[in-house]
Amino acid sequence: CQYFQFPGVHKINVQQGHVITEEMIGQLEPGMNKRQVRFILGTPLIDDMFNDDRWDYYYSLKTGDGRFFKRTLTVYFDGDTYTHYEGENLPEPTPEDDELPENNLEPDTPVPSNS
Amino acid sequence: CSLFSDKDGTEPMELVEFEPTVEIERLWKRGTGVGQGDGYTRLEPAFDSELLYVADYRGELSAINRETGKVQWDRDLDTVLAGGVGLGSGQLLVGTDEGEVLALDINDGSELWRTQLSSEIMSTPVGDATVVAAHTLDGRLSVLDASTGEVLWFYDNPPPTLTLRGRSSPVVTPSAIYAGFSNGRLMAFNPKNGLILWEQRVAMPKGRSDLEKMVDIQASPVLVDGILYVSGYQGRLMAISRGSGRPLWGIDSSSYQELWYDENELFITEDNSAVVSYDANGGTEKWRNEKMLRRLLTGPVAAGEYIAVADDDGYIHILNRNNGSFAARTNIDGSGVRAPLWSDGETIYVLANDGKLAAYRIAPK
Amino acid sequence: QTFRVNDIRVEGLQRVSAGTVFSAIPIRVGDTLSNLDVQRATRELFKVGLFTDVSIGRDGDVLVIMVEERPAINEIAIEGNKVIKTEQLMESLTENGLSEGQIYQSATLNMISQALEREYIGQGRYGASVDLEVEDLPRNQVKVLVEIDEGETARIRKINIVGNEAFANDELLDLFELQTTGLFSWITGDDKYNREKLTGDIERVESYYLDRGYLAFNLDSTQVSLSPDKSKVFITLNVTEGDVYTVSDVDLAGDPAIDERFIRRMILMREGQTFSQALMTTSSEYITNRLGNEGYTFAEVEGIPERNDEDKTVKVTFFIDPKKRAYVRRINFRGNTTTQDEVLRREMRQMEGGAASTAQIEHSKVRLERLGFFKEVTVDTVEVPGVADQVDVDFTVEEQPSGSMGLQLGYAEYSGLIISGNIQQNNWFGTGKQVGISASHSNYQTAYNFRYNDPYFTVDGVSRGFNIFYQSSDYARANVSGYSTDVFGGNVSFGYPISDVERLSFDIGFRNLEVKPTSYSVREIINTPLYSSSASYITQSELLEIQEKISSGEDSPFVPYDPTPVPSLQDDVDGVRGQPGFLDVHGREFHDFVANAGWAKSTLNRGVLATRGASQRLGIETALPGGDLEYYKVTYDAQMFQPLTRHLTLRLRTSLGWADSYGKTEELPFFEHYYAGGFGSVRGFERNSLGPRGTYAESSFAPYTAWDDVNGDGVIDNSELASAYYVLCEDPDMGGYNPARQTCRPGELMTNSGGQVTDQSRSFGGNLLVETSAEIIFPLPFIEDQRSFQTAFFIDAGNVFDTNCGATQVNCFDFALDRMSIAAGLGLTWISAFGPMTFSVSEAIQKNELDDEKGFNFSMGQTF
Amino acid sequence: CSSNGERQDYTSEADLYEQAMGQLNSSRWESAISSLQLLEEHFPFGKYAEQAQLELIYAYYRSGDPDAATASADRFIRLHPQHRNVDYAYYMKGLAAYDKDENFLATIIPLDQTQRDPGAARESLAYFTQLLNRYPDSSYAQDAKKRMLYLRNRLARYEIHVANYYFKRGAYLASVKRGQYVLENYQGTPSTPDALAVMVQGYHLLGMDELSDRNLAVLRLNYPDHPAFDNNGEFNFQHGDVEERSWVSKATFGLFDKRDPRGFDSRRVYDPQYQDTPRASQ
Repeated sequence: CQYFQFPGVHKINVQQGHVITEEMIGQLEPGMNKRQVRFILGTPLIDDMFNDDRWDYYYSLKTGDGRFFKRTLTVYFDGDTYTHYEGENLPEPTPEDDELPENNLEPDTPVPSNS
Repeated sequence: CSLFSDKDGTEPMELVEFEPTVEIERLWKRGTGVGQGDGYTRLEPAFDSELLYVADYRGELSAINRETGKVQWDRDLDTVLAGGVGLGSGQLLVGTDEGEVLALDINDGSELWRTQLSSEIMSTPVGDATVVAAHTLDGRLSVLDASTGEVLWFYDNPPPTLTLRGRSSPVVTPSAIYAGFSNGRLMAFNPKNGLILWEQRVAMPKGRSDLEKMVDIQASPVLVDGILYVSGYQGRLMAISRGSGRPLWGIDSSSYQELWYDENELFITEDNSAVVSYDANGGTEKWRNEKMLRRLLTGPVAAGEYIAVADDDGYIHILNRNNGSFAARTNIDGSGVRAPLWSDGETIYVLANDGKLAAYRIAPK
Repeated sequence: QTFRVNDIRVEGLQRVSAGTVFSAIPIRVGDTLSNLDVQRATRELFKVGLFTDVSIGRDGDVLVIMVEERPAINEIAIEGNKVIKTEQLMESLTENGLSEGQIYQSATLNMISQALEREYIGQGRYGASVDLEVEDLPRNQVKVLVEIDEGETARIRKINIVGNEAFANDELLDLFELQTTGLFSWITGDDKYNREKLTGDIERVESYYLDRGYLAFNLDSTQVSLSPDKSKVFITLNVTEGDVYTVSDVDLAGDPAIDERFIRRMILMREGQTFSQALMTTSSEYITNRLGNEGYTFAEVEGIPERNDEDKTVKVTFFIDPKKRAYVRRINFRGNTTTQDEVLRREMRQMEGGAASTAQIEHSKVRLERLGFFKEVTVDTVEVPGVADQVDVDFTVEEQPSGSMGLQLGYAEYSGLIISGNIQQNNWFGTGKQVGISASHSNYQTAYNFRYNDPYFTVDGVSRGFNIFYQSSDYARANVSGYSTDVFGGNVSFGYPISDVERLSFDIGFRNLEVKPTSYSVREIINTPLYSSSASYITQSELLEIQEKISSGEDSPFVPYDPTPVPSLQDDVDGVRGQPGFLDVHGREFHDFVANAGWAKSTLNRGVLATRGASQRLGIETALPGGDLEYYKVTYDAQMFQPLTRHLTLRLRTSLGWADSYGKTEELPFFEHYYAGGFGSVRGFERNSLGPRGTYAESSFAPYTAWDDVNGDGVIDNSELASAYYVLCEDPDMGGYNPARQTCRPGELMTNSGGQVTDQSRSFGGNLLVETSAEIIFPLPFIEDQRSFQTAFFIDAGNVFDTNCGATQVNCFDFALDRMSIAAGLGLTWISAFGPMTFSVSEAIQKNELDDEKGFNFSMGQTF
Repeated sequence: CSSNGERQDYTSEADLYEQAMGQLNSSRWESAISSLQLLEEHFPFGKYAEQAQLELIYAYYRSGDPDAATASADRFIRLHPQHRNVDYAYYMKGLAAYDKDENFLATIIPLDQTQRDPGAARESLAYFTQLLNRYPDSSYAQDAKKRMLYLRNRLARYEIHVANYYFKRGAYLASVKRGQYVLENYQGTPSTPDALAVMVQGYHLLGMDELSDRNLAVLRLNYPDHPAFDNNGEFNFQHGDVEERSWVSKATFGLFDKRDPRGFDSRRVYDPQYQDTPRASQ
């Protein structure tokens, strides 16, 4: 990343934020209240004091060998009811193949299957 | 102060000097196997008219002529014994520390049958023509068919958390089986189906610690003309009518050694090794010898005009029957005597802890 | 008659609070009282038991209660207690409300004796007895004197298990903590009956059976019985074993949360296998950990066996409840009052704001322990109150001295007065940086050294360090053959992790080395004897002729022998002067660029005094071409810990070294030789004393080769003799010299040998080092703080070899097993505030003739 | 053979109390502690009992045993919750924890306490807050407020240090949360500007520029002279993208002239206490 590195320096995985799976997003329906959204997606790690009508779910994983994956999901509310969401790099429905996800990368921290 | 000298009142009393008034004549003495072993067992010989049958804890059983001390036959049972040798009708009965009762043919010691019970058999199994009764360490009285060894019935009397080592042997009669348990209760059962005829509390647990609440009936009850004499540890000495179970008399006396009845007199060794004689009818004390306290005396036996007890150093003390004074003293063996003594009124048989067995007779000086 | 109470007054109270009196009497202000009420009140007050006398009277409409308090216990003195400490007895007394300052009531006496007796019976001392005396003191106080006779502890004489066919009694008894009286019972006290220990033993038997498929195992009853004299205890366990159950089917229930295949892989039980409770619980643990790694920190997994008694099979179902996936809100550290927060946080593998992973949290804890800065590291994961899926991870550490600091003022026979100070800190003021400053001066060595290393120069653990040193030492005094060196130099070092447990390290530096031989330096260093340029020599046979003439009294022949001049070392073509020394060939000043490369792998569980895991290190040191010297040294060190039992650990250690020269350096410089012996190498032998010896320095041999009968008496006496020439040896048996004092090597000039080869001070080292050591580490019985102590029985074997021994070297062999020096003994290491101290006592088992044993070794500051 | 010697003879409750006061005034803390304990043991309900317990807390504190002082203070609060000077007990608990925070090494060498174990400081702050909530007009409130100010600053600076580490580590969400923690719990401390700077940079690196700009506006409004602003007022994102590297650092794999990012530390600008007693940076 920043400067020219020694060959093969072992770096640790740095994982930040929420794991957001396709199944979670599938459960979101407009009209839910905040408590229900919080139950499905979990407590947002970034709870910005400035305004409360949007919740930001951020997820990133930088693996030791330099690969970087980022996913964001922002959920919008009108008052207490959930209206819609938008996000970046959201998970598509995983194909129901039987063998393990092809890159079967089993790092210490979870990598959504389609990274 | 008391910190350094060891005479702090808990060690056995020294032997008392006295002028012997009788001679102790030793008929014969022989070794009979390795004796009691490390399980603090109290294996005792069984006696019939002319033979006695003795076994050591490793299962070496031998039949010895009572007069000559010669071995008629012996047999290695090849099992660790915990209780025995009991007398059935035509059978010898022993109990193993793995909980098995063995019935052996009285003529040659060959095994008739063997049955596994629920725990260690620390008391001598007893039987008659129809049944054999055994009291195991877990407080269960099991009654088996004398011929096949099959368990007919059993009665559980769970012992308190802390008990004395060993259990009391039951008394088997055609009409009832009497058994003293380590929770201080004496019970009578119908031999055929185990129905409880009556039940009598011999010792009441008192105090707060496990030690104070120990109330074992350790000695087997003595049945004489319809009256059962039974003693309890930290309990009472009682005479109970065998039929109704009604107590005739009872006095406070704590004992764990076998008691001996002879001509209307009851001889008993109390838990502090005092030797006491009571009148069998009313329970009044006749005399008490407290010169051998804490010597871990065995139960007394009567032979003619004298009483015999043995202690943990192997000394055999002969007392005068009427006043308990010392008459004579000899020593069988340094390993001490734990097995109850036996007398046929004339000869006294003593089995030492390391297996030495001797027969003595008291002759006037 | 009756009267109305307006107020109540109590007199005579000293220790009892007024509240107790008011709560005892049923009278309140405002009641109207009759005599009957007054009597009842008096009786109530007496019942409280705190007063010796109570009288109630009237003063106008005020009810006056006069009381006389019972005496208070001023002091409880306990004597005769050895096994149970007085504090513990006092504690059990206070629990029963009997302590100094309490009111002395009639029941107090037997309550005290009962409480104390119960303490003793709880410890199996049935024979204990307590008697009490009460002594009156002024001012209404009493003193209670307690006389305790602890009696004998009941010792377990026999433990019998009835009903066990599958496993023999002694196989089961091995599981027991309680044992029958054995050899070591007087120390361990394992033959003292204790109820808690018995319950523990019973549980161990039960799980022993459950682990082997005996699902229907049942402990029917336990009897504890006592011999009449209360000195022996007998324990009988009655069990029914039941049958062995085999696993018929394994499946999952509940929400596996991650792909079922990952979970299946964690289950150790297979169909057809005998059921084992241990396997079931371990499988549940593996699944819980696996879920933990995925962030389900609070997952609960439980294996439920369902017995089918007909066919003796069992269906095992694992119920999985993953609960919410948890995220780490904050990681907190407690106890690091000196160490900086970043030094701990950089070891963390778990990130704040990331999914909580049990494996990473546990791994972070191990990494903290590996730093060696902390005596104890504990971690617990705590739920954040009010938030379902967030946790805080709290680490608590206990710091320990992570370096040594010392000022030594000492005297040793081989180094004279020593003044040395050193500071070696691996956690310099808590910054995690390693700093070493040392200065020492003794008559054999003056050394200054500054070492600095930052293990976390970059956040990923790339380390960078510097080291500068100056050292001048005269090795003659340190068991190494006579020469001294002056060296100074410095290097830059850096390293980085290539995996979680492996690191590469490099350093490169400049070194200026000057070797100063002495007149008695061994011949391998400089060739001796030294000849002047005008020296010349004759042959041995010519010497014999001369000696012949001298003894026959002939005049000295004027015809001179034709002696050949002694060549200088450089042009000594036919090696008349013997092997040239290293310095003769390579000169005395060496300027070199020295580079080191190293690979290290460590999975030790603790930085200091590890007890599990292994560590290896492979290092290559080379003097780079372009410097005056060209050589390389390869060293490999490894150690491994293998726990044998709960208390004993086996430690295997080895270090191997191979060095050789290359390019223009003909042989490995002697000052780069390996040495062996002493701490950190082969204990039981003098420091650096093993292995090859150098050959003694030799002086020139000039026999009498000229004579003149000055006094003309026809006899040549000593004063008339003179030596002029040196002698070339042709054949050692030709004679003409005294073999005890001179050496004659064919083709070389004869020399005066330097003395017997006994003194080991000329150990010379070699280019092949082989060392191994096996140790059994055991805990000291009486030491509580085991973490800074390590004691071990050891067997050390090793030696230094040389692949091309000099012709004249002694004790110099190529590698051979029977040449290894072996010693066995007992070693102790103590991490004190001044740094590690090590002691060892040992006996040699196999040694070479010249090895110098040293039964007792002590050293400070070195850890081996 | 009775073993222990004659116990210390004392007369009445009053003499014992007098003796204890004498020892306290002459700073003989150990003997004062034993006399006070003796007094409490033998006259548990006498009229000096409560006062003795209070003096005991003070004696333990001055004898350098903060844990014992806290324990006896807790005991006093439990026994006499309504006592008129129970606020002293709360105050002493805060003071004891306050002392535990000072590391003995720090007295010799200027160690930056804000980078070390914050546990004791948090406890002390909690006890002092308890005191102020329950007894706002206690005579000790004034001193407690002053100490709480120091404690809040210390704890806030600790959070910023951690945030700086997580920037170095690349865990930007962690840094943002630490910054947020300061803004929520320690407003008005000299670390607030740094916390805002952390939020600005953190959100920027998370790619949430809307939130980053909002915090930047607040920072620029309140703390225009924050060191993170370069001379023309632009925010310098130190840890984000690759800033150019000297050829030296490239040649030596970054071993030399690495120009490590300094992290946010504007104590020189905003922390008055720091200016007059500059602490070492270690």
